[in-house]
Amino acid sequence: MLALDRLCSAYGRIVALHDVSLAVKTGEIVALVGSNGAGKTTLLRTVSGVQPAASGRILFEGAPIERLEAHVRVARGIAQSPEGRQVFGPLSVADNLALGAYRRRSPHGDTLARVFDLFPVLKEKRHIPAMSLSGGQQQMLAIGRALMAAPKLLLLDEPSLGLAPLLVDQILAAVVRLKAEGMTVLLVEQNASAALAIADRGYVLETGRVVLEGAGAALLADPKVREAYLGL
Amino acid sequence: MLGRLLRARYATLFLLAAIMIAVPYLAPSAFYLRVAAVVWVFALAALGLTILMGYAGQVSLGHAGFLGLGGYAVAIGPARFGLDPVLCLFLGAALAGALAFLVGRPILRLKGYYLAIATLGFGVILALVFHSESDWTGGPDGMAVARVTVFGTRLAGAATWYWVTAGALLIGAFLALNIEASPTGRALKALHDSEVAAAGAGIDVGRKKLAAFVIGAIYAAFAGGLLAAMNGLITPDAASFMHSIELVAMVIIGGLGSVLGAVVGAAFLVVLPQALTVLQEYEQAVLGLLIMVFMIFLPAGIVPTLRKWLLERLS
Amino acid sequence: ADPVKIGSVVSATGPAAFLGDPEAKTLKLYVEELNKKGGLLGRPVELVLYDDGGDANKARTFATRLIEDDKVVAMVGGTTTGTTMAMIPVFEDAKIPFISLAGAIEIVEPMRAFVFKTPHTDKTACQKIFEDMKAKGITKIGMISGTDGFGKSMRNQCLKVIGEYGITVLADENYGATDSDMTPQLNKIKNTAGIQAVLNPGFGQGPAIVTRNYAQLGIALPLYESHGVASKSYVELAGPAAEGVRLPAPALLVVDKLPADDRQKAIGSAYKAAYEKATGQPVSTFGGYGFDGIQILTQAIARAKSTDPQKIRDAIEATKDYVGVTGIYTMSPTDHLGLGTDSFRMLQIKGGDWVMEAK
Amino acid sequence: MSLLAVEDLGISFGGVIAVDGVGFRVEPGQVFSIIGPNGAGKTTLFNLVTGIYTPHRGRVTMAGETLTGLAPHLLARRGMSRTFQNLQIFFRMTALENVMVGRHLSERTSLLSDLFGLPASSRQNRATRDAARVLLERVGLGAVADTLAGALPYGALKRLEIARALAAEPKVLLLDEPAAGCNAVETEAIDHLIADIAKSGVGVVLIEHDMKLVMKISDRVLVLAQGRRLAEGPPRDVRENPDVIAAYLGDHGAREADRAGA
Amino acid sequence: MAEFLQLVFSGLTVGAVYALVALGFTLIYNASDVINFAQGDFVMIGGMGTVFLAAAGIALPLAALMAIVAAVIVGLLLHRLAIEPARGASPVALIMITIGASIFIKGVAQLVFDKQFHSLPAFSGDAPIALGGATLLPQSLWVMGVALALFVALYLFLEKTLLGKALRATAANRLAARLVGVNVTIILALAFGVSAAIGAIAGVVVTPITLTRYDVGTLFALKGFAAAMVGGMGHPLGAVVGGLLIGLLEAFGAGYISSTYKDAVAFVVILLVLFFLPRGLFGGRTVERV
Ligand SMILES: Nc1ncnc2c1ncn2[C@@H]1O[C@H](COP(=O)(O)OP(=O)(O)OP(=O)(O)O)[C@@H](O)[C@H]1O
Ligand SMILES: Nc1ncnc2c1ncn2[C@@H]1O[C@H](COP(=O)(O)OP(=O)(O)OP(=O)(O)O)[C@@H](O)[C@H]1O
Ligand SMILES: [Mg+2]
Ligand SMILES: [Mg+2]
Repeated sequence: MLALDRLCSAYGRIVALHDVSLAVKTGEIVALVGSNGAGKTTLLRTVSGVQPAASGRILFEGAPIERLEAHVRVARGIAQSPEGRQVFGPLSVADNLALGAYRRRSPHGDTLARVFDLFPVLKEKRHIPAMSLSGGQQQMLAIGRALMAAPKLLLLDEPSLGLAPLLVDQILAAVVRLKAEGMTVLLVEQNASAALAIADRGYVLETGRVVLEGAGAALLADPKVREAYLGL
Repeated sequence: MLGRLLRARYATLFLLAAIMIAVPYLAPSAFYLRVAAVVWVFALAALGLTILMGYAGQVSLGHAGFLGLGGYAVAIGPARFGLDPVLCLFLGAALAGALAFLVGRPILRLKGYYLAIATLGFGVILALVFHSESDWTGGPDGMAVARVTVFGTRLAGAATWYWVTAGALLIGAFLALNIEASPTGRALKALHDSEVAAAGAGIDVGRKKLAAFVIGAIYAAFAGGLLAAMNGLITPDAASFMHSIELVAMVIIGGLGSVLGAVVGAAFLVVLPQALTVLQEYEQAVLGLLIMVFMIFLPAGIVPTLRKWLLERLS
Repeated sequence: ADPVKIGSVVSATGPAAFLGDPEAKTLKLYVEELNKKGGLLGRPVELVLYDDGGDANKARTFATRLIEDDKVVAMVGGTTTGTTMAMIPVFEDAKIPFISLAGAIEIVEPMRAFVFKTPHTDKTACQKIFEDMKAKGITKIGMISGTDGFGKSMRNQCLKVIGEYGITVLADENYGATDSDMTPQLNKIKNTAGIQAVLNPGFGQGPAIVTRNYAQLGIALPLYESHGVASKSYVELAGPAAEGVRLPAPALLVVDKLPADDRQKAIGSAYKAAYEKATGQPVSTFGGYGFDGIQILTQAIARAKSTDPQKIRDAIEATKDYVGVTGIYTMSPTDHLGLGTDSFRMLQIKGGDWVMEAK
Repeated sequence: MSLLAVEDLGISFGGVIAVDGVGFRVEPGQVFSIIGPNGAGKTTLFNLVTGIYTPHRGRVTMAGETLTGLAPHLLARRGMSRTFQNLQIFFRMTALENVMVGRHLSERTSLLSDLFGLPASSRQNRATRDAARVLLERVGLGAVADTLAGALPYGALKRLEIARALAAEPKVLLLDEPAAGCNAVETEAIDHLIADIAKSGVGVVLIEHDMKLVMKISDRVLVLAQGRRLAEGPPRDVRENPDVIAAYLGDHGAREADRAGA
Repeated sequence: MAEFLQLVFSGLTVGAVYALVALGFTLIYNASDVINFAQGDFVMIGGMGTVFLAAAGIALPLAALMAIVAAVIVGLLLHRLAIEPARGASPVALIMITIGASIFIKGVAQLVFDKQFHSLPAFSGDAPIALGGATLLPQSLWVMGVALALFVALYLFLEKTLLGKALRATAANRLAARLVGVNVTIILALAFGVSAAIGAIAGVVVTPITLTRYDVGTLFALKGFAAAMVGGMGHPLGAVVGGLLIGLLEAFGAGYISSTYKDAVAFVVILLVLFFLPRGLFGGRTVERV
């Protein structure tokens, strides 16, 4: 479904991604792990098109998309829950969610019901401005907003950040459920053990390069990963 | 070497001084000195805004009001109270500082555009007073300023004023550069980015903003006093809204927060109209166009963009 | 041969543009014409023209430029009193003659050696108006003045001389130069008992709005405007509301209706025709000030047979019985304007056009 | 007399009671953690304690002095520092300068000295810079001292905030989710850092959702839910409290907590 | 009483003019956080364009329509040629660009048109309507009516349509807007186009009252900006209420206090309002979260 081929990306003269190649197959959960500054966020931003690719290709469903504008990629079925939540602060929770479905032509009442199901607190607070939500509630909103697009490929940048343990479990369970329904997920997580546990495959990023890849379980067992990222 | 120079604190000062010394040698006539003197004066006023807007991030659309205040102090003091004009220059600056201190507290609680409109309103009120209190200010056509004498010599002629204004600007730039690199400057820049975090670090945000506002007002009033004395006349439109916008434009075009930027911005908006006179009726359109083009291609302002470009080329 | 350089700084843009614009056009037109006729003293004439946008500081810089850089021998310009006052010291210091096109009396009173002006002073306009009021038996008036330089200066001049005519002001109101509704002020005047007429010193669009609001409020008293509105555009802007308005103005506005033996008829008609042909816009008295300024200057240079500024100055001061479009000028070492009240005609607006009152 | 005593604090926003009569005490050298579901009122409680919101009721005292309603910069002067859940970074400054701002309280120059660039100001600058560098090293950001803060990754910014807060040499340090965005290894470094800070006698108040971290280093834990106290006590008691498990930890969280505490 | 009523009429007339200009600010602000200083110049283009097209012999309604279209084209060009290329620049830089644009438009307008004041005939004649001893021009009703209609339209658009929400989302968080699939370029173009249209419509209806000239935009921008701010930036209701408030203050200031200082009266009240409501009358009172 998604294939990156020697993708490079840079902020001015600082190169954040060096020749990154990876693939996400339809219906897979792929986890991306790496330490602070490894380039995970940059990778997701580049796939979404809010950060230009310096070179390399991004293939989505077989077609190159690296030259497409971000909104076209959303229309093709790529949605992202970004790092730092990035909610529309002055807009109400309901409007934030409605905008998540901005590119959808079809009605999306069901999706909204599912999001409210997953995060009941959002329903309760749907009339208040997003900026007065608590940090974790905003994180739920960011995830919910991405879900509203009913994307083919869902990009999650640290979805568990700031969430209570109980909710982390729920989110990860939800990701598994989405996969079961046919959604493809590229998951960036600091909580590497949890992420790799549900992932079909995983990639390890280090200073902008892929240094390791493999099945989720295999990575979880990899001694290097265990030492560098799981602290075991 | 050049890179070091670009980063050195007083490099701006040396560059400015070099230009100031060079201009009289290159100027074909006294007119060029007059233009340069006007640049120095407006640069001084713009420097005040650099501290307020560039460092502390607080917009003022009423800054010309303080400029006018300084100008009228130099006009009214000698004419109505028989005071020495040079003394009035300082009195005007003190008055502007005091006024800024009084109105600053309530106004500076506002943020962004709300602060802009409040300062704008304040400037409009000041301009209106200069305009309407004819008995004091001579009304809309302005008021003559007594000739200035320092130690028995009369300040007259473009060359004399050139050096007076150049000196004032150098001092102003020196102070602004000092502030920038000092704990106070850091505090101002910090509250620009996050008032909450600045307060959390123990910075008295309200007081620091007020200090920047007062300093900015003093700069503007000083510049206004020099302008009035140099022109021998002050009119209420020196304090007008359009001039406030012009001052802000100087700071932004030159480069927000850059001392050299304020000078370059002032030069841009003072020299350009002189250069564009050959275009006659197209002058206005071309001026507007040039402002747009510069901002589109140098969005961070002339000086910071070029500086960054140079630094990148060097490393 | 070297051209004779004449300088000019006018407010061709900015709030006084509708004064400065016709001035600039007139100056250009007449220098061109002069050159077609062979120039001055056998030399071509070069007009160095700058636009100060109404800004006194800019005007001052341009004045320096004219003297230091362009080295002009004389200057005709200075659209507003404010810009003129800013430039005067430059010309006085350099001893270059300066013929101002601005209204206020302070320009020539106190006298300055090198400064002259062509427009009537506002004081003269006041006198003309009060004469007319007195003749009609009006003794109590209301005043509504613009707060721009023109309106304010004229108001003050009027208040200075009003006593001589036995007229008193019962209501004294103001409006800003850019206001778009003057009904509050006019309403106050309307509600002041005893007022017999209203005087509106002001220029620009303000008087047009005053006139309209005057009609809107149904004030039935005579309305006097100033020479500041003496242009066709005022009649157009005020529309039917202008019917019956009286004002003092130079003969130029009614040049077609002047009797054939009027001395100003020929020159006025010629200027009007030339200006309207060249610009496609109706002639205004403001351009006329520029016309008289450049005429007085070039004639003085011709008489002086020299471009020495001092000699030009002396020749300007010696201008005698010059018949211009604004009036007939006779200058002297004690009078650098040289116009009397008789240069004004009292006009009334009837049927959307100017009508001359019997003299 | 406790270092920090919070009594019966409360505030509501448009009818929603966000914090409802919460109190706690922190002693020097103690790590006091606050946990609870999202929206429980933890950050709001911080905002009340640090003077960003004015409480509708209740009292905050530090070493016996009542501080309720004081402006944030005055609280900072009395030794209270914090980090923010929604990052409050000076993005236009370098990492080093961010920390230098944190040293504001120990800077002793006057406005006039700063204006005229007197030697006192230059000396002060050097002192501040040196102190800031040490702090950056301490949080592991020495290498990026001269990088513009805007260009740093999320995890680094969290540590930058800690360094900045530490720069004020606080008596009480309030940390709002310092480990958010850090992986297990990085969290461990923060864990050591906090322990270290506490050891120097600072009272640390910690909000965190990472149970391993909380259970490992806390002396006491307060659990909030819907603005109210759900439980309070030593980590062991809290993690075994069925209410806490039901409302907050879940099975997985409880397991994590157990593992850390063991 | 009649005097009071007359002042109210005067205030409402002028206030409605300000409100119309203030409404024009709303869209671009909502889409980009930028105050478009060329907004007043759109008003000028509407007025001057109609005057000159009508003078060229085109029927008034058609002339007005053409002038509005011309303003929209100018607005779109401004976006395409000046705002879009500066993508990513700070709001300060963008505001500076609009100031440059304003100077440019004025410079071109004085060449294309002229430097004289012009007027348009009132839509429903000049016969004043007498009411309770005071009088009101029919054109004032037109101005108020158009202000009301534009307010309702704008309010519904911003609050009730997804496109309107996308517009606000763009200003709130441009990155996130792009991530949910909003075509930010189109949104900004839309904002500039529609703002220009609102400005030009305002220009057509207010010109019979205020008169117009190539440089009236500056004053409109100033007063409209004040109106928008005192009402609370970005809120259509705030723009209308702010405009009317300033108009009334000026009228009462001139009528009861001092015609010289009526602008000062208005600004003093604005300062007072902001002192108590730092984000204007309708700017909301939500506490900023950290
Ligand atoms: N706006 C920017 N300008 C310059 N450099 C940047 C910018 N954003 C990120 N970088 C650099 O790019 C690199 C990768 O950053 P990125 O945010 O992708 O890391 P990350 O893996 O997501 O880290 P984290 O786990 O902390 O979120 C880092 O070295 C960072 O400093
Ligand atoms: N300024 C405000 N306006 C309105 N509601 C607010 C405001 N601040 C907080 N709230 C509400 O108060 C509740 C508590 O929020 P708070 O941020 O304190 O939660 P928290 O415990 O820190 O949660 P998290 O773990 O998600 O950060 C939330 O429901 C939030 O919506
Ligand atoms: Mg990241
Ligand atoms: Mg929180």
